[in-house]
Amino acid sequence: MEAVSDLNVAAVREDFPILQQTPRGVRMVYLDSGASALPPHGVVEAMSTYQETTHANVHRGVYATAERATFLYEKARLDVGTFVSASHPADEIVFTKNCTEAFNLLAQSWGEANLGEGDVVVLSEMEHHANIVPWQQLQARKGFTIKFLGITEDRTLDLSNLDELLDGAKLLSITATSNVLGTINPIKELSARAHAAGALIAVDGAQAVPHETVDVTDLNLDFLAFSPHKVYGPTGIGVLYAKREHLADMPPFLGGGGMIKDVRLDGFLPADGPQRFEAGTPPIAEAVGLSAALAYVSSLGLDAISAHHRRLTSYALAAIEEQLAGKVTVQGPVDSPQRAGVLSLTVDGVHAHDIAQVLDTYGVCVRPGHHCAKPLMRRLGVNATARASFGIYNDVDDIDTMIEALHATIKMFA
Amino acid sequence: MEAVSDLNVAAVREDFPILQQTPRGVRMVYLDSGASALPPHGVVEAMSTYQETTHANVHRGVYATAERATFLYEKARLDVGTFVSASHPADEIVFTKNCTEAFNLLAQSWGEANLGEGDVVVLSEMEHHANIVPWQQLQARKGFTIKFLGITEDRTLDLSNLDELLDGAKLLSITATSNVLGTINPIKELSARAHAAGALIAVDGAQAVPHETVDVTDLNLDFLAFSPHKVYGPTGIGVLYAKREHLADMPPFLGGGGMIKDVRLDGFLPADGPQRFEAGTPPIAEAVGLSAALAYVSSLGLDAISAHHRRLTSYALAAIEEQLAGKVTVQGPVDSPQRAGVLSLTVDGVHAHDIAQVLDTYGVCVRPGHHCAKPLMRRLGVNATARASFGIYNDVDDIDTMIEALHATIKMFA
Amino acid sequence: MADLEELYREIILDHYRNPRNRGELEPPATRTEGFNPLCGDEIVLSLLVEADRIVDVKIAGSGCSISQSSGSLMSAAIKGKTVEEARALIGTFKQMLSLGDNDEVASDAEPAPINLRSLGELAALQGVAKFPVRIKCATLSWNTLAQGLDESGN
Amino acid sequence: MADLEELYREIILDHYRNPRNRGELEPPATRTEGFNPLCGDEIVLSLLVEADRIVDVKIAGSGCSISQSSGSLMSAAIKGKTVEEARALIGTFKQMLSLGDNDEVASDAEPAPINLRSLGELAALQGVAKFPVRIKCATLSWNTLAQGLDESGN
Ligand SMILES: Cc1ncc(COP(=O)(O)O)c(C=O)c1O
Ligand SMILES: Cc1ncc(COP(=O)(O)O)c(C=O)c1O
Repeated sequence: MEAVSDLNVAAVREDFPILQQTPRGVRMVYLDSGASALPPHGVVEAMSTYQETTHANVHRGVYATAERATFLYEKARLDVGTFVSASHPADEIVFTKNCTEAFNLLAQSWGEANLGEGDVVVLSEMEHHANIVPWQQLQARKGFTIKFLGITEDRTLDLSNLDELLDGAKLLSITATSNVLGTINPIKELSARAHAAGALIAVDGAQAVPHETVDVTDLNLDFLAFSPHKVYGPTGIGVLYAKREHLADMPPFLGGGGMIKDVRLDGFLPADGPQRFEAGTPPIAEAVGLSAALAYVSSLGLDAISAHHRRLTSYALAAIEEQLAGKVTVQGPVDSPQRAGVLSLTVDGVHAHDIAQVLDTYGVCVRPGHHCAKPLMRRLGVNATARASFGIYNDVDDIDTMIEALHATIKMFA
Repeated sequence: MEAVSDLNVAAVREDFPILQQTPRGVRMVYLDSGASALPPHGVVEAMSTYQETTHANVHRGVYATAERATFLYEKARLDVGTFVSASHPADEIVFTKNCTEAFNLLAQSWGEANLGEGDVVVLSEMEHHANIVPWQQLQARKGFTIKFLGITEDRTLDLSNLDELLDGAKLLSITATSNVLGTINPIKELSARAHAAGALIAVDGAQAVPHETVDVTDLNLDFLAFSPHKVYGPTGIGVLYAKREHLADMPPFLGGGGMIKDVRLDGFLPADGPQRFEAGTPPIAEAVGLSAALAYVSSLGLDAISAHHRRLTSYALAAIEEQLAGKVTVQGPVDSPQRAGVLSLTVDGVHAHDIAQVLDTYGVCVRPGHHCAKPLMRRLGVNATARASFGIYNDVDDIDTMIEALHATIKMFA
Repeated sequence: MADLEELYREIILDHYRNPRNRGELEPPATRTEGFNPLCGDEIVLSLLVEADRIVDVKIAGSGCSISQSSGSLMSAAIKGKTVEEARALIGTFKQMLSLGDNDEVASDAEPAPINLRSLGELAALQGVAKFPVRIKCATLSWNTLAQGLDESGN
Repeated sequence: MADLEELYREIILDHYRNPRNRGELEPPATRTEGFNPLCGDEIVLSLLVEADRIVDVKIAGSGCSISQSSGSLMSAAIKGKTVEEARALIGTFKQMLSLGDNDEVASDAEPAPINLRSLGELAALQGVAKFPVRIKCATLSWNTLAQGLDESGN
């Protein structure tokens, strides 16, 4: 096991009043950060302070609070751009409503303009529905081909036919980290190989951004999507990073106020830059909360966070191996350092839903289901898994409780 | 003037800590509720309490907080449905990111399925861009015809050729209240006439819902869109009401998790009901805030709110007529009871931007610009207006201050 | 934990471990698929209706103990029943879970007294009512049944 | 109110009330439109460039005192200047408003000293820097100029 991580979990837990809740009469063990992370007090406070001192609509007012709201909203854009190391942070970040909308924007704008009969988009079998369905919807209209990178027996990406799949492809759109398997994909290599083949690369950073440094410049990404609510930020906002040169060429997505230069009865002229893709009143308080969340995560340090998640993951994998071998299966790489803090568990003869139900009585919050990755579930030959995913507030006690509850589950259904 | 309204404005103001702010060193006179209303403390608190005690992703967890978050999210749907008197409140409300997205959903889903070459959609010249651009975007792909109801010299809807325009139309999509003119359109009559002509009716309720009772059943509306942040609720969420029978036939809009029944590598099967249109993690904290906002508005009573707005509007119109006649023009009906608390002002020789700038130094927050209604601005022959719009926290002092500041503006630029 | 034992009654675990009427029927039996999109549970219901009577029924699919035992219990309960009786049973079952016909949570109005005896073993699923998230698991097979009866023109 | 008087200097109000070089030029002059989508301000800039020199310029459009006076002041400043001089002026003007070339707010680094004298009457617009929302009004005509010079191949 590694040395004690830099993260002072006891201190971190103080920032999360919600962890003091005991809805089941016992300590709450929140192992569902992969679905949505809890927001720290600082994020909640930033939003409520904004709402109680500053709120105004952005971009169109000259009065003091409107000016300040606009400043905070645009500052959030800069903060996000800086967080992912965009070269032009003010010009390359579009705010959407969630990570899913970011993929829809990508498909319906970039895809609409660039994909047609004979074109190829490469996805992988471990994608979240957010990075599958929008392409299938567009495909129905434009008739390009979608190809899927497979996965190997050890639950990593099967790269053996990558070059073949990329041959003639226009886009590789792929997750950095599987939300089911915890597999961390070699994005830098994939980016280089996609570009070498003449394709662009879009990355689903929903699970990666909360866990490790994602540097779009170093990785040379064309697009990156992620979800603030998984990075200890609020719901109601999502992020699409797109290289400035791509954004400049992309046609509008949703239409309405704020995304236009001019509207006449017979047509409209779209605005430039990220604005073109932000129709209507944007998520202003949410952008303020996102700024606070990224500042919080940066203050803890992503390296310390990664190390902490790795430590928890190793501890959990070892405990399962020691105490539950043959009974509990971990669906994902079990002895790879390239592994995020996501553990999908299955128990022979016990459905994930039932596992989660029993765990709940121990205060353990895990998520049962297909995790919006039905193609992957079919590939794994399972109907559902019970997924534990770690956050900065988890410690080994949490894992011990989960293991205890798994024992009880097995006993009950044996 | 009418009798003192039922609204105890002094008490209401206590609920809005933001009104205690003095960014310009003077009392803040917030006259921009038409752009975004201020959120009362109760809304801010409902959201922060949710975030600090309950937050979890919805629909997929069995543990206590996930169950509670799901309950609160679905309760918000019911609350909204009940607020607009939907017949099937649980099945007819879709949460979007703002009012604008609601229109995009309508165009890209209902419109995609129902409009083609030879079809007609009727809008009006007083529409917000949110109810113009999405139709123009779809038109570019599907080639139907968009026709516009005009406006009369007294700034109401020109109904003289309504039947002609509706002849053969599939949809009348129209605002209940103009966000520039304050004109209240005769929606019940329009609904009846649209249906008589075999068309459906979609209503932009962004400005109406905060001001008066909108009863979709009584009005027999097929679709209604509005913006929670204009009803004293949060940003990051919007509402589309659609009759259940229409929703059932509408194809999906955005694709991703949560909106599917099944996904395979070669296609997907969409979910039923409102879920079909809610891809990805929804605005959960925002839905909680919206519930609180609607409860707050209901507790004050929409009749009292309407009466209050009418009183303020009459007072302001009278003051302008008395003190500023010939200098300040009100762009909108000036002596109609069918008039909402929205006053678009122009001053000869002084641009709206400059009016707003001077007013700001008096603490008066009004919005200069085209208000996302460029076609209407062209029709009015103005480039921009300075718009004052009233909310529940405004009183006659606010209007007196605005009048004083208008005098100063004229003096400065005379 | 008391609630948990109410949820996972012995009868339920038994039907989960040893599902009755497992499998599919050949045509002319009708085949109806039901999904619970949230948790991925699937039910495939084969119904053979002759002269307004369910003469045979089989259930396939996969899912949690609640959805699978509910399907198994249902299959045992409806086999041999008339279509009308089966439809009535759907109503009674949902009433037991405090649901209206469209699965909306029934109003606060005093619930109509239901004859638990008429439900037989199905009454074992009553504990599910305390677990709102699991109600959809319990009703999956019943909604599939209603759909199957509709589709087969019954 | 002190700030307000700095914003609305007498020169600005004068150019707003009596705009110089108002109107449009016929071809071969180039015509470039600029919008400020947020407030609806519009600028139509006509440029007649001969032998790398702006021999004539006219400005039409409508907007606030800042955007219109900025356009008027600009037209007076660039008329007769070489294209290169005009481009340099765009940079200096933006520098005065603490903007970089792409209108991003300039970094915290010590701003390069600018020669306000070289700006002449344009220096009257310096007060705008204190009103972030109005900066776009002041730069509209200048961005349109940059675009016009680009489009006319200069
Ligand atoms: C009449 C009208 N429709 C639509 C909208 C758009 O609302 P939102 O910006 O919340 O999408 C507005 C508000 O700007 C409006 O006033
Ligand atoms: C890998 C991955 N991609 C996309 C998403 C979608 O994110 P959201 O629901 O915020 O749109 C998720 C989260 O569910 C995810 O884990």
